[in-house]
Amino acid sequence: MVEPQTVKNILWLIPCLPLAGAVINGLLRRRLPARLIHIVGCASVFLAFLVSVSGFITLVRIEEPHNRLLIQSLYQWLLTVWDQGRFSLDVAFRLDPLSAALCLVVTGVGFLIHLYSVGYMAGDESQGRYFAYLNLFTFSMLLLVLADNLLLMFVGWEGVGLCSYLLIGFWFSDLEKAQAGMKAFIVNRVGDFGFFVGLMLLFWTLFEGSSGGITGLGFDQLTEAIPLLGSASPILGVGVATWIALLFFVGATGKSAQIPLYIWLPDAMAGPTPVSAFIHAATMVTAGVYMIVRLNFLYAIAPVAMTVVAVVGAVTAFYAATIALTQNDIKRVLAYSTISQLGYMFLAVGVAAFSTGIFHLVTHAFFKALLFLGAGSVIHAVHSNDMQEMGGLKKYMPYTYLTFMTAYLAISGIPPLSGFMSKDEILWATFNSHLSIPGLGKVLWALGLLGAGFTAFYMTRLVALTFMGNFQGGPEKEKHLHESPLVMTIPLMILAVLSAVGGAIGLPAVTHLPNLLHDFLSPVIGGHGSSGHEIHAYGLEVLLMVISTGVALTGIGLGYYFYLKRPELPGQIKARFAGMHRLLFNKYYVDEIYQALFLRPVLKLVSLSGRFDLQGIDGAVNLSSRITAKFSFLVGWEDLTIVDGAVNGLADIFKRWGAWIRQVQTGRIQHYLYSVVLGIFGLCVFMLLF
Amino acid sequence: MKEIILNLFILLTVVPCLWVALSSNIVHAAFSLLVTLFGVAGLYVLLGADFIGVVQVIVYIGGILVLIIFGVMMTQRGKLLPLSVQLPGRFFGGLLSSIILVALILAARRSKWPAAASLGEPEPTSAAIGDLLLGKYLVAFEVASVLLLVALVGAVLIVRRSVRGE
Amino acid sequence: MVPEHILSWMIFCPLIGAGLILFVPKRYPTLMKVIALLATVPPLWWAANLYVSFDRWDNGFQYVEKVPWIEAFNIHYFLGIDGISIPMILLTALLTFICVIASWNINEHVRGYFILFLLLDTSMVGVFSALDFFLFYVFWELMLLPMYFLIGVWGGPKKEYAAIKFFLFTLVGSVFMLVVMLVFYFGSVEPATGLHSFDLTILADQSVHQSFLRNHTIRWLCYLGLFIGFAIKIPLVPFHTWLPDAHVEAPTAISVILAGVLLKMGTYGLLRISYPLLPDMAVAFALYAALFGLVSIIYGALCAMAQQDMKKLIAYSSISHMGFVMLGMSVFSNTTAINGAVLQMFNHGTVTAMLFLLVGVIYDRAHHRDIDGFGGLAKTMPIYAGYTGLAFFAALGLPGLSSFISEALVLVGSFQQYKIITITATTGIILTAGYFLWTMQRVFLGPLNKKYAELPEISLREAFTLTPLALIVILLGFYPMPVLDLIGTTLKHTVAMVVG
Amino acid sequence: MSYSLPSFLIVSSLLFCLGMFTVLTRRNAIGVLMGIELILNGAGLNFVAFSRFLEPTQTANLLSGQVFTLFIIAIAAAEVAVALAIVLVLYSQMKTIDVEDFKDLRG
Repeated sequence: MVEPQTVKNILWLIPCLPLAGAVINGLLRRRLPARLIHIVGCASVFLAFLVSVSGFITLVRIEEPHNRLLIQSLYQWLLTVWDQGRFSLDVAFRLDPLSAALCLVVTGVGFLIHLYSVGYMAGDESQGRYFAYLNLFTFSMLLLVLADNLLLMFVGWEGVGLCSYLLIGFWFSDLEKAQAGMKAFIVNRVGDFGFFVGLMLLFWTLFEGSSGGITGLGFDQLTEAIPLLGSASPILGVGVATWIALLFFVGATGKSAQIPLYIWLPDAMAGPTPVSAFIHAATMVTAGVYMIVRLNFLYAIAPVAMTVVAVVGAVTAFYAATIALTQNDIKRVLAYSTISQLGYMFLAVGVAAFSTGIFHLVTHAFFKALLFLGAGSVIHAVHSNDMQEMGGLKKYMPYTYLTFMTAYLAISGIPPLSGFMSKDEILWATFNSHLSIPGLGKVLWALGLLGAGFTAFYMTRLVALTFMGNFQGGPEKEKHLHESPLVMTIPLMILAVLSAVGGAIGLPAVTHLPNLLHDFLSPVIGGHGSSGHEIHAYGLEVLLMVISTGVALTGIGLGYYFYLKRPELPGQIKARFAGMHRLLFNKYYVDEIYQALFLRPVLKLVSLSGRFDLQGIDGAVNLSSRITAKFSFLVGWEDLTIVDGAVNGLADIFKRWGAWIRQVQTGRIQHYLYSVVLGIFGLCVFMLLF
Repeated sequence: MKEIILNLFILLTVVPCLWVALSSNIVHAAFSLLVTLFGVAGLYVLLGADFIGVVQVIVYIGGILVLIIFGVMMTQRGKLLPLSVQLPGRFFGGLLSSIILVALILAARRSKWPAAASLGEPEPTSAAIGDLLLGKYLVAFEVASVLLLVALVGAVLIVRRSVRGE
Repeated sequence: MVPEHILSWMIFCPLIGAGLILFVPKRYPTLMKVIALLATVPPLWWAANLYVSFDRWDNGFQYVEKVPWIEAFNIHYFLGIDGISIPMILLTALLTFICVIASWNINEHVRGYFILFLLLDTSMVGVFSALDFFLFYVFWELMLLPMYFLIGVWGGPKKEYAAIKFFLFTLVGSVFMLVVMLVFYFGSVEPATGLHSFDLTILADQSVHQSFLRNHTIRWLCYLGLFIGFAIKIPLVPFHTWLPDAHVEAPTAISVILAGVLLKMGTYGLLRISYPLLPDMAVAFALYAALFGLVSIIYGALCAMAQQDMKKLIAYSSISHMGFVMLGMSVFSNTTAINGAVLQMFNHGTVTAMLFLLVGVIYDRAHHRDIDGFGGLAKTMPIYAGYTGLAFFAALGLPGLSSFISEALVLVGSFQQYKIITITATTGIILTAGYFLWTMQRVFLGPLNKKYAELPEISLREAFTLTPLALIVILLGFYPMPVLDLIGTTLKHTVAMVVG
Repeated sequence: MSYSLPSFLIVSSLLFCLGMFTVLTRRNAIGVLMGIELILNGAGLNFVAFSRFLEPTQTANLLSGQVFTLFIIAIAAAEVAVALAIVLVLYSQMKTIDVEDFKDLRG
């Protein structure tokens, strides 16, 4: 409906509309009525969604997959020129299938969450600030996704970090919420450190390799110049490409909360629930996955890095799932589940199933957002996060219950829902993958399967504790339990539909239906990504499907049995495996370990340098000043006693002589005459004699 | 005969002069000064300076001496001041002046004055002095007159302020 | 529309203002302030003209004024600006204008304050446009005196100590500079006239240097002398202890000028004197300079985290930021780093000026700057919290704001030559984020400290001083070309000259 | 004594010394004045003696000695007038003219 040229010109609208919304809400938040704030907030994201959709459609209508690419370069951003070459970057937006998909997710889910927030934040007095931050976040995320070069992506990358800091610490008057925000930002910053160093290493290696050929960090330039990495000399025995890939992966772990930099996500639940849904489930955390898929050409030539990514992904998936088992705070459970699902995405990307990774990203965005929003409306009603104070909400909140159930089934991996499609695809790709260590694929597959089982179990636990049974939170609370307003439940329903149907876009090979997403992303991923379609062992694939569904069902069954049939059973197990339970409950004491390992030494170093600066250098300076002061005092004393003494002595002598001579002046005239005569007489005698 | 008159006048000046110096009564001293001045006037006439002798008598004796005597009379309180002063005393004063006297006399007698050629008869000098005063010494004459005026005004001024007791 | 002798006008216009203030009777302090303000407006207008009419492609000196001053020693009143000095002059013109407004509530010895202030302004613009080593030194010393009194008289409790420390530190530095100046004077013979010369452009071409100036050790000592002289001013770590004291004790407007402009004189001096005059030494000394820079970055950040007084924290953060400049300036294999360094000089000027103005605002209200003394101010002073938030995030180098661009350029540029130094320096951005956010949290977030429940919001005057700086910080974050293209050509020429 | 220059010189020096003696030893202010008068006369006599006995050729300048004496007399008159005025003022304030009491201007 819209030809490519006009779309290319309005590409910049996608990020700038939410920016405009943020600026308007931000500056005028005092004067605008709440309604207007909501309209500005939601409209800007919706318009961006429309532009993204038109972009998506334009891309799809371009037949030849390889030129499904719209690049709009706004202006020259950085330019430094020297004899051997130049470093120049433009502010440019790139819409290709990958970024189009991401844009749709961000703006689509974003709009729903904005709508939901209107209801959720109804009572809050600083809504203007909330919507401004949310719009600012959308802008940064879109900037990240649409950026055409790594440095601009880095701007979006840290922009999202900033907004997550602002939004987590939204209710800043509560201290540990503010601390959670700070923790998130600093951990992200550690990740960004890795990203930035990787970026620098990449640029200069290519610069030397191409002897000035490459001038900036644009993706097109990078794709062409990447083969040069192979020829670059390895550093410390490890290939440069692997170093760069690993450094970028450090950045990804920071942003997408993988081991070891995941500690900030559970605390990030301190922010309002829509924020958790939007940022810490659907969009920001997926930035790491997007980045790796965007740099797939780099990872393709760094198999070792790929293996590391896959292993970290699988381990995180399993590890986070175990912690989620024992958490009582509904949002923390979902947070750990997000970490584990992200683990799956990284596993997929690690085994070069890029399109599957994105597929899981998209489906996860739908059902995880739904889970969070459902949890939000539960919290909205019960006014507490602790699942032990909930129960039996089925009766009071039917819509929330129904939508929550669809998401619950999706995430547990029950066919034909989207969760099953994407997760099973990942497990299938892992099973067939041949990583640098033979047989590792099978081990990771097993780990993933186990994780899936745990996911099903803790989700059932969550649903049982919240919706089933009877209300634990005391009678007076029970009285005014109510279903959330329409403005909150409508997004839930839409998301429920998406979670259910979402699987359609990436059907497994066995169904002989086209894998829409994979075909759509192929130009970006190029030949690198294997999606398991080539292997036509349908039998094996069906078998694995059956196994994973079986595991999911056992998980649900166990959960049902533990928490509904015999509610006292968990108590006994907890007692018998007390040690184990406490370990899990306290998140393996990871926070405390980090505290001891990193924070305390830095603080000690800080106070040391502070004191050193005060006593050390300042001490030296003050010491030298004291010495000079002493020396000058000495000089002063010497000057005072000796020189002054002499001067005063002299003055004394003259004084005495003066006094003696004074007596001559008797005041009697005759004396004067007398001395006159004497004088004359003396003169005469003198004249006569000589 | 000339010699006798000369010696007479010399005695006439020297003896009262001694009296002026030594007498304990200031009034006697004043009057003995009168006689000395007459002696000096005589000597002037003997030396042929007739105009000066007359001026001496009129101005010096008539004017200055009268003033001095007035001064004496006005400040006389009856009590006679003892002559001796705790200055170095009369002895030192006498000793010093006599030494100077002896020196001067020796100088007067010993030095060879140019031969007094024929001492012609002294003729009247007032016309010549008049010419000199208004000729060669005109400036000195004017200055002298100014001096006298200033002295006059000064004296009057000094006395007037003190008498009115400002 | 650029008047004749614009540089001389810009230097002496404040002086004329100072002269006028002399005649204002004591009873009209506001009239003095108005005159001071009017004295800073024309330079601002001329600076804008300069910016517009500056020829971006000519790497030589523009708006040159050369008049013989002291024939006996062949000293000329020689002014001229190029890519390096024009951003500094723009910064000075802007900051002096803002600082006059910011010092509107100074009310004792108003006359003395503004005359010294305008004198300081004159000397600053003078330093940035002087091309004769002697004239440069004169303006350099001239800047010391008013600064000493401004801190010493209008300062805080320990003002004498701080003023003397500042004065002695810089004086020692300038003594070294004086010695080197004389060495160059006697070691150079001007080809045209056969006389000794102070003229930097002449001294720049190495053929002019005579016998003893070609000897390696003497050149090394000269460079070391200059480096120490300028390092004290930057300040680099071992010589930095005067900065925190000077900042803590100086009144708000003065610490803005001190941090905003005076710190840049050190680095500007290196670029204007050390690099052209002793290029071979600059290259040989580069690694040590980079190490100095790195130590300043890390040490400054660590110390900043340990501070209780907000102004001391910002002072140490300036040391850390200036460390980036030093790192950037010690790279000669590409111009990205040195471009980033000069841009960082400009950005640090605007950002730190904002920071100090903000601390001034809170100090005027609460009369103390102890970070832990506050809490939850965002609730009572949201607009103030907004401005500070922007300033803090600009200072910690958040992308999209100006400091990030310069720090990124410096780091990317220096990575080519010193890999390990740059990686360690990059950890600096984590530390910076740490102490700024920690301060942000202790002052603005968390429960509201009852004592400051009713602090008045930021006044229009204060907002008026902050807004231009905020706009610059944001604009340069998204679109840094206006400054980058100014300095590009000259720095390309400088690096080529030093390496060549 | 003979009518010759030395005899007159002797007389004038006698006058001079006695005058000086009077000035030095008199306790009475006016006594001192008298002493001064004697000294002046001694000097005047000297002038006239010299003008008489030396070089009688050009009478005109010869008389200069006498003119000089004339001036001495004039000055003496002025001097006595002022001196007496001062003495009288002193007398009216201090009720004495004893030279011993006039010593306020001491060192």
